[in-house]
Amino acid sequence: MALKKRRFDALIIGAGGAGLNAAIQLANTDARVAVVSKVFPTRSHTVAAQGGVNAALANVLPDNWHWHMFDTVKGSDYLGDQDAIEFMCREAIPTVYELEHNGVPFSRLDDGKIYQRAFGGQSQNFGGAQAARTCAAADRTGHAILHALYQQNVRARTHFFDEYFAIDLIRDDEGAILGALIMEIETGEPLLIEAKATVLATGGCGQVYRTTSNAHINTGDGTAMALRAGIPLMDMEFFQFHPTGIAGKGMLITEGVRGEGGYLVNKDGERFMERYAPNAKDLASRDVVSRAIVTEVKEGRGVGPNADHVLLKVDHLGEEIVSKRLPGIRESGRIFAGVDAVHEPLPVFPTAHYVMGGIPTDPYGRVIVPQGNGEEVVPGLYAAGECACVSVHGANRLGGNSLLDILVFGRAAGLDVIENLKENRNHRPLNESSVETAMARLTRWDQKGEGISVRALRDEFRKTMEDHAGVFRTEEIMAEGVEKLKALRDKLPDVRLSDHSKVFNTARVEALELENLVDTGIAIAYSALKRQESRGAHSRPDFPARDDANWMKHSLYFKQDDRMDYKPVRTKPLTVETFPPKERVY
Amino acid sequence: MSRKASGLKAWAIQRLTAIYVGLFALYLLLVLLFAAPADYADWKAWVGGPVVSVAMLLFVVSVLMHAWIGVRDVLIDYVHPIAIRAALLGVIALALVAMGLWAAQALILVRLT
Amino acid sequence: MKFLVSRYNPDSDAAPYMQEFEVEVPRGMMLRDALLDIKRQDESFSFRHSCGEGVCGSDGVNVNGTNKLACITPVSELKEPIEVRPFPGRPIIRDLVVDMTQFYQQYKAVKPWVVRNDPMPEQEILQSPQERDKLDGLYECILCGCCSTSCPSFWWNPEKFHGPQALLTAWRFLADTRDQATDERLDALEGPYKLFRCHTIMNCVEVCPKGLNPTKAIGHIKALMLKNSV
Amino acid sequence: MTTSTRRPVHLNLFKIKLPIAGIMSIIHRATGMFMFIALPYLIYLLDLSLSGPTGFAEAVDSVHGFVGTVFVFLIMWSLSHHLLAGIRYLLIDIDLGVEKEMARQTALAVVVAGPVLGLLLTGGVL
Repeated sequence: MALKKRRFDALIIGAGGAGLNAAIQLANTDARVAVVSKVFPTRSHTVAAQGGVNAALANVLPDNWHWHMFDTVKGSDYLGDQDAIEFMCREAIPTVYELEHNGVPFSRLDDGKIYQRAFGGQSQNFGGAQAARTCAAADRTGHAILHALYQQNVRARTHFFDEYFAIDLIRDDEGAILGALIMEIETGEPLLIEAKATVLATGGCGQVYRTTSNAHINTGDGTAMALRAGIPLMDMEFFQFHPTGIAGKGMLITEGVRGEGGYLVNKDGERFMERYAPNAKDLASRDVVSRAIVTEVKEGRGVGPNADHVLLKVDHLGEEIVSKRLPGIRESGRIFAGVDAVHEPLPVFPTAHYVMGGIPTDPYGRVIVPQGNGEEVVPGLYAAGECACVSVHGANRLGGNSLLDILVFGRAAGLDVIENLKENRNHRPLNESSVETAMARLTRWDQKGEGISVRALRDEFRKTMEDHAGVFRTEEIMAEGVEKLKALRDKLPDVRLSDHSKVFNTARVEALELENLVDTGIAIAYSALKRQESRGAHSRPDFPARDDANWMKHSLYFKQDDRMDYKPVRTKPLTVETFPPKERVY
Repeated sequence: MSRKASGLKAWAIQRLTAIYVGLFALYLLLVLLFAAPADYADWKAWVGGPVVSVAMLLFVVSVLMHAWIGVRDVLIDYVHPIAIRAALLGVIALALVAMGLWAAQALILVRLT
Repeated sequence: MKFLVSRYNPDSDAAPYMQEFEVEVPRGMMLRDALLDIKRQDESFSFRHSCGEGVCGSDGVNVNGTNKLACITPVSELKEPIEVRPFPGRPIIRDLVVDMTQFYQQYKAVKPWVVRNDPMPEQEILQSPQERDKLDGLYECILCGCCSTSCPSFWWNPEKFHGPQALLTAWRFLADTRDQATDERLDALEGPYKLFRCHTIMNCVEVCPKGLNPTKAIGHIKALMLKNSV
Repeated sequence: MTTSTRRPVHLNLFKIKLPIAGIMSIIHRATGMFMFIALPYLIYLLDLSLSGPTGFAEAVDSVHGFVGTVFVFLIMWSLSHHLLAGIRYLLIDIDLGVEKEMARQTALAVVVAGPVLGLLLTGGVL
């Protein structure tokens, strides 16, 4: 049977905040835009973001984008690119207003303006008093934003391919991206989408770890597709462990809880963050708080029968604040921890949460790869959101900056595609061999016979990642981990499906996701092994200090031969002075 | 009933008639419980009274309207082939009108005799 | 514990049937974990799920006769044998996966976005906390479909009746002080079907995993419609 | 999908649990339909009772027989349930008792009160 084909001006893979904000820009013009998502758009993981989105609106306390920029640069442990960070912090303000105009039901202040709460790592006046910068819709900000963006796309008649799984990018011999091969999950049929521009917006990859706040769908599909297309991944060693996941389960308890006045205590009831971050205390940057919790537990001050977690105290805030500002948290606590946050503290422990690294892009969402001594744009390819690395988060992302990232750079990518389409009026000729390679990835799972099960390999891989690429990383642990992970990768060809049916075969989807998890996970472990310093979320007891002389550079991991390369951090902002590296204390 | 208004209007009439039917039914029950007519003369005098007979007529009309909307709702829910539904609605409308005339005749005759 | 799950593969089965599985249930196990365990036993078992914490709305199923979100339903609260079926009234694609197209159509039909005729201000459109409070209990909907697929009126007229979900959404925008399309929205809901198939059965309220109350929202639409027509 | 029309649907009403408010609602509908079907007979009784002393006696007799008593009970039950449920609906229309717990309790109250009141009324009027 001939492969079915469709043509669009732009193809967006992923329907979370980044994909939908790119799509809405395009759909508001006369461009033909297709959005492919493996789940119905409002099921994308943006929906789970709780706390809010940062923008220096100064609705509560004095603020400006330059202070926001300073906090972000500092939060990134000086690995973030300062031009991109300036761009994001400036764009934050109109972006949030645009969201509000698009119907997001933000919480409000008495004067009718958008409510802003305190979040970790946010300061006034370049490191001064705590700022209130995080715009919130109760503790369901991501949900409110994702639904509003989807609704706007429905209004603009964006063409959605719901429940289609992206197999691989299609590219020609010059490396230009021509679209993607996708599969309709409902029928198992492949479909080729040709597009003049393709935007990867597939989100994160938290499922590479066993305990994670991420959804089942966050399997690094876009990052793995990029790797297979010869594109490197940048700064993948920087994986954020959110300090407050529900102990043993991983569901997130937003930083907003601490922003509203909640704090952490150990088994002695001691507010231990005072020792680790005397000023910011519980609102120190996430990497700092996560390490503090792990240290407390390691040193025997953990809570519970196995002394394996700490407590997040909320009960002193009173029922009104909790049910008004944190209703979702109260619900999650009750369901997953059996605890009513109004009366009892919540058991928490760090949980794999967010990958700072990803597909390298410029601030317009264009994917860039090293070429000779410089860099070049990959024709026809964009990336935005968690799967991309602009680099605004550097070595550690601040709370409230992820929603901001996906919105600002999703929008920027959409706008740049519009410009791009004006120059590129025609589709490039299709490359058949690339289509065949992509088809082979799909048909490979039709192989029958005995073999390892997807589930078995997946479980082992995620466990290995957790044990060998977690919060604290030594040479020994990681080197052993990389070997184990490579051994698991070598077993991939022996994995077999027992179910070869076509219709809504989720086993086949999980098999395809497994390949993506393995490629993305190894990128994380390999990049981590190579970086011999401690910076942001990457914490090495054997190299406890930040080493700006040797390591203030971005790492690039290539799938072919597991090769590493490096490139300098862009320290020159667009209009203001550089923030030079300083010791990072909170 | 215009096509456009057949939602809200029907819903509102359903409720208005319900209130009247409910109140009158209550009154009727109270009469039957505590002041039941002993014989035909009693019964005729009560039903034939100027207030009661008009109220009773209004009651019958309300019941029939209420029934019409209720039965129509049932048919819209369960009977989907449009021809069958239309036929049933026609029959029911006729039956309701016939019942209305029948009851009115009984109530008016008792006033006249 | 004994589980009975509905199985159906269009390639090989003429009709859905129930299959028995034994699942070990540790303390705190959610129904989704149990379904995942069943999938471990039989890879061909299909159901939708994603976030695992009740916000994405993927894993709605009918358990022991009631629609629930699997990921926030503790197995300990269910009576054995636990019977898991797909949502009622929706065409079954496979096992527990149903075709929700009609449900999404109804959602889109209520124009679920803020309509603003005035020019947008440079900053936010102001809204007092009291005005914003009106959206509480409305905007939290996760489109899981538990409500509409438990609604008899939706079973009988899914093409014509909007169903509780879409009507909750309709009221979410009617209640938003930023929206300026009240008359158009109300006009669009007129007629015997879209809104007025609701007979206040309240199955929707009974099953909503987010504790929302579509019946109340529908009542508010009717009341506003009445007020605006007299 | 072309096959969509052939897809099976789970709508086995014996396997779907109807909550108490739903039970109350379906009884509301059933009692309404019953009273609608009984209307011709009720109007016949009215006409008969007003036709003269003989007719009146006949009408009184007919509701005192066994079948008549059962009929009166069914009508009284239907009327009680329909009336109480109707009041509940009217209150819900104005936001009273629309919350889940309250709605459950009032639904249960109506379902229980219907036959009890029906029985009392039957005794009272006959």
